[in-house]
Amino acid sequence: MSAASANGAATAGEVQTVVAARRLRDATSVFIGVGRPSTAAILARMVHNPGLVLVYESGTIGAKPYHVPLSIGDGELAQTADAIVSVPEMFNYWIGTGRVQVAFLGAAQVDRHANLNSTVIGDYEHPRTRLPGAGGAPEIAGFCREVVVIATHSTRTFVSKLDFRTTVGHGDDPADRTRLGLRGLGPTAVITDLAVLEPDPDTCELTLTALHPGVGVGEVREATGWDLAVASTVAHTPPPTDEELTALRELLNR
Amino acid sequence: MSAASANGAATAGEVQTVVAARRLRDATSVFIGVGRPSTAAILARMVHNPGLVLVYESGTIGAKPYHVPLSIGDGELAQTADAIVSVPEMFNYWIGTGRVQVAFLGAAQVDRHANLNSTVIGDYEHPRTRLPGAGGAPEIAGFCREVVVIATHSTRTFVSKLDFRTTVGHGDDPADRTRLGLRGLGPTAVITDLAVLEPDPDTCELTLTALHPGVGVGEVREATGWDLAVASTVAHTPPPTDEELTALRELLNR
Amino acid sequence: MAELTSLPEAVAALVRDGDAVAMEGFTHLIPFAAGHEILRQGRGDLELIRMTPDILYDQMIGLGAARKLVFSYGGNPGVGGLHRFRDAVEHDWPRPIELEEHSHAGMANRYAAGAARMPCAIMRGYLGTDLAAIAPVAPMTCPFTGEQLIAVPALRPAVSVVHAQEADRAGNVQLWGIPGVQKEAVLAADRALVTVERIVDELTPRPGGVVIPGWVIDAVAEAPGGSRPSYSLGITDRDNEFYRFWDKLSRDRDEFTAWMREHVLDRARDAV
Amino acid sequence: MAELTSLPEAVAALVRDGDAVAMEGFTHLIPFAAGHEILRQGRGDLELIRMTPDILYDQMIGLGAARKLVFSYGGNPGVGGLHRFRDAVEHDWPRPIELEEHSHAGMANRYAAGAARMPCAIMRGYLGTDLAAIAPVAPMTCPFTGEQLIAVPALRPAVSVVHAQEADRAGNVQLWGIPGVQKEAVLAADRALVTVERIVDELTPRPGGVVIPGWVIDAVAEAPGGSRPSYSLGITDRDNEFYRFWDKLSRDRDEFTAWMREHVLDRARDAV
Repeated sequence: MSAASANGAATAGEVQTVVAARRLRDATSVFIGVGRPSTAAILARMVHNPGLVLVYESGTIGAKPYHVPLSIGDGELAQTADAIVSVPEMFNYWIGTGRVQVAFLGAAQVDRHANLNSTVIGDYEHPRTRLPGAGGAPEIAGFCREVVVIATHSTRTFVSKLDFRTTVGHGDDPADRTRLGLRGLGPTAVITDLAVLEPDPDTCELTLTALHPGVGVGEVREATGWDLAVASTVAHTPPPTDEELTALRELLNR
Repeated sequence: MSAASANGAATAGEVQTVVAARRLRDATSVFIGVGRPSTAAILARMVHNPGLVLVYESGTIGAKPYHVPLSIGDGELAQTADAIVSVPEMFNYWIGTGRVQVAFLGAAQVDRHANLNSTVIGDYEHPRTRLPGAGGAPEIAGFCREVVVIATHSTRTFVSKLDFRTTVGHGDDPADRTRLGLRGLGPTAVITDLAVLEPDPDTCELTLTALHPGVGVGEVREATGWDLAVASTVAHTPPPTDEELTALRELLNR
Repeated sequence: MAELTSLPEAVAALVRDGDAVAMEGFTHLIPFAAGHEILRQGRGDLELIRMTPDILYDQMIGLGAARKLVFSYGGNPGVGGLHRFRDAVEHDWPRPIELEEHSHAGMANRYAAGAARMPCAIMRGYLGTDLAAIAPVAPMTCPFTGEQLIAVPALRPAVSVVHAQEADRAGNVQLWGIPGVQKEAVLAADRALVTVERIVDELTPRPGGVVIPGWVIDAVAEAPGGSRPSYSLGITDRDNEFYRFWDKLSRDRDEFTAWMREHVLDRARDAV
Repeated sequence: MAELTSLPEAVAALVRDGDAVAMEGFTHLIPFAAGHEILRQGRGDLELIRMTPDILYDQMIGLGAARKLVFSYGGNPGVGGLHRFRDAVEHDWPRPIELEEHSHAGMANRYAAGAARMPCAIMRGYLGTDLAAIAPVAPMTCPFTGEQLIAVPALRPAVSVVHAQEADRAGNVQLWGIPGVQKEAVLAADRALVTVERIVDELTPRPGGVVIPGWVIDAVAEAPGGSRPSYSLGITDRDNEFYRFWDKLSRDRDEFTAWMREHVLDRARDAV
């Protein structure tokens, strides 16, 4: 792999998207919302895994969008899907059963056990900022076979304590998911614009395992609202290849 | 109305079918299985109520069969239906909700409170005759707005005690349906080839309320396996009209 | 049997002050024209039910028509937050709003239970989240396996409103594309109003077509373009630019109010 | 991802002695060819699951392939009883058969629970009937209203077999017409086999089409005419005469056995 060059250096956001897309190289199916997760999944279909099945909570299974959709219900998703199902069927027969292998989720706050908040900043009754709310996240994170969290790295997002726990990642300890009846593996990675964090196999605490090009350990720890653990060996994310970056930019320009 | 003549006198079975069809004159929707109930409902659409919605448990809503179907899943039902739904949807969204106004049901045994047996004759573990079983009957009788039972009048069918209670009609007393959470009115009539029986408003015990042409009270009581109550005034079923009988015979010859 | 009528007549007949109103359409087929007619007729004190409030409920909340919101995702899909919804929750403007919030799976199961006239549905979820403390859910144990499950109460709107591509003259409705929870919303409600792009002599069965028989609908009203800026697959396109425009416009109370007056309230009906 | 293979190979790979096997198709699309192949391969001791056993299970029971039957209506639709089923229950011929019987609503909800990987479903029903005493159901109380409901355990077949009109080369399946519980049966099972009338290059979406993605199916096998004497809407017609013929033939054990030998067991595959 040669680093991208033709179209200028990759931005941090581009690196994040490219890293997320690589995660889908061997996946059979991925559940995605809109924004960067959707971009990454479409990119994965373009460069790594043309057979990847995209599942959106609007009910489209096997959508093959040419454009990055603005909403999860854009017409192109319906028109290119292998099957379209109702929302009750989507959650009961598809999400809740673990049929979908990887789910990409975003959040406004992420804690050290990869639990997520997308409900409020501040007190629930009198919030400083009212966020959109749960959507499909709790059951997606509970039951898809594994979850990859996509978030922008800052102390605003990576907090020591969530203002509201919308979605269980690994709960309070490694036994929590089993105790709560959650069936998937839970979050296996958090991909940010700076780095990759993965849960420690024993404690499920998020640990820095890979740095994106040009990023140092100190920068990541400073952007994290708790004392971030660092793996004994920290990998270096291979920079986006020409092919990846060209495809990504082409996709976003469509 | 003039009595039928052109094609010969009506048989007892024809009278039964015609009487059942009349019962649907003002109905908006009817749930039917195959056999005489289906014939009666199609006849009702031909002569009384062209807008009548036929619902079959196979999932066809608003079927408009030209022929009497042999099975509830015949292709003609699917091809002429307004909507086709899955079996879970049929029972959960349509039958269980009381959306269907009248249900026609048959049975191998009927007791004095219009409870039905379609499971076994004899002991359940070692039956003399194994019958097909419940099918949709228990929930159809429980939740359609009213039930009309269609059965051949004999002491084999009209028994003082069911060998197996497959389907609750009025249970053991008038409070039973409410106690069991059943929401429709339950059986409002039993139409036989001899007569019409209706539940007494106070006791829910089936009572002879109408005699078909040429049938006497004694004949009906003899064909009933318990001491059948007789209404203070017993009506006389108006004989099939030319129109009814001609339409019925045409339908069966298609 | 569904009555074919005008949208103003249908709203006047079916939607009352204080009603629990569900207006569904999952990104696709959102019944904007009907919502705007409800606003024009001055209906208020509503309990608004919708999985994804979207711009339509942002508009209704911003004009003070809602006393309560039952929902699972209050964002502007792909764009950001809903500023009128936020302003109501954060600053009680133009009036305080009560929230009842769930996950999508919870809402979907609640509608399905309502469509089945069951009192509740069972599912897995909520456990371990703070949603479990604020949403009206209850634990339930599987009698066969002992597994702890969650029960969610059925949704039974007084009136549900959905938009579809077409209806025939008997009021049978067909929609296609993303079906969302529209059938469930119609079947869960006491009264149902469907707006359609067009009335046709006969429905032609379509791939992906969901048919709702006219005899479970109270009124069908023609409203061409009635889902804009959402869309009706095959007939209109989603106006993604409007969703972005709304993010800017709706930040300001006065600009919002002026826009709603000019484009919704002071018109006899929605411009198409 | 579904493998496209021959029916004998698919049955050999997916159906094992002793399995709980669901072969669904509600009057329409009954997978006769697959059932016959299971008989030809001598699979036995099966727990056969099907809402309406129909002639197919009458044949399998009559040849002694089933140790247990899970069902809700064991009749020959529109004709009468199933004589091999009756003979097994009434006279233990050719072997005793264990019964687990439900109502249609119960079976449908059990499949839906299985498709959702829930341990049970809740419904209204069974109360007041003798079914409640013989079927594995349990009372459940709604935590919101106090209403007494019934829980039915999920159905989780080891293998489900259904027939459909067509599949593409990736194993995506499309069926249309009466959909029954086939999608639920496939999604509830550990392994799934679908036979189809034809393999096509690309599925063309159809009115009423139900698509089951290939990635939840294990094997797809071409079996033209594979639902006869049931039917595949638009391709074959229901052979009502055969259903009437079966009523006569199947009354006699020897005639039944001879017929099965000649028309099923001694053939390499079903005649079409």
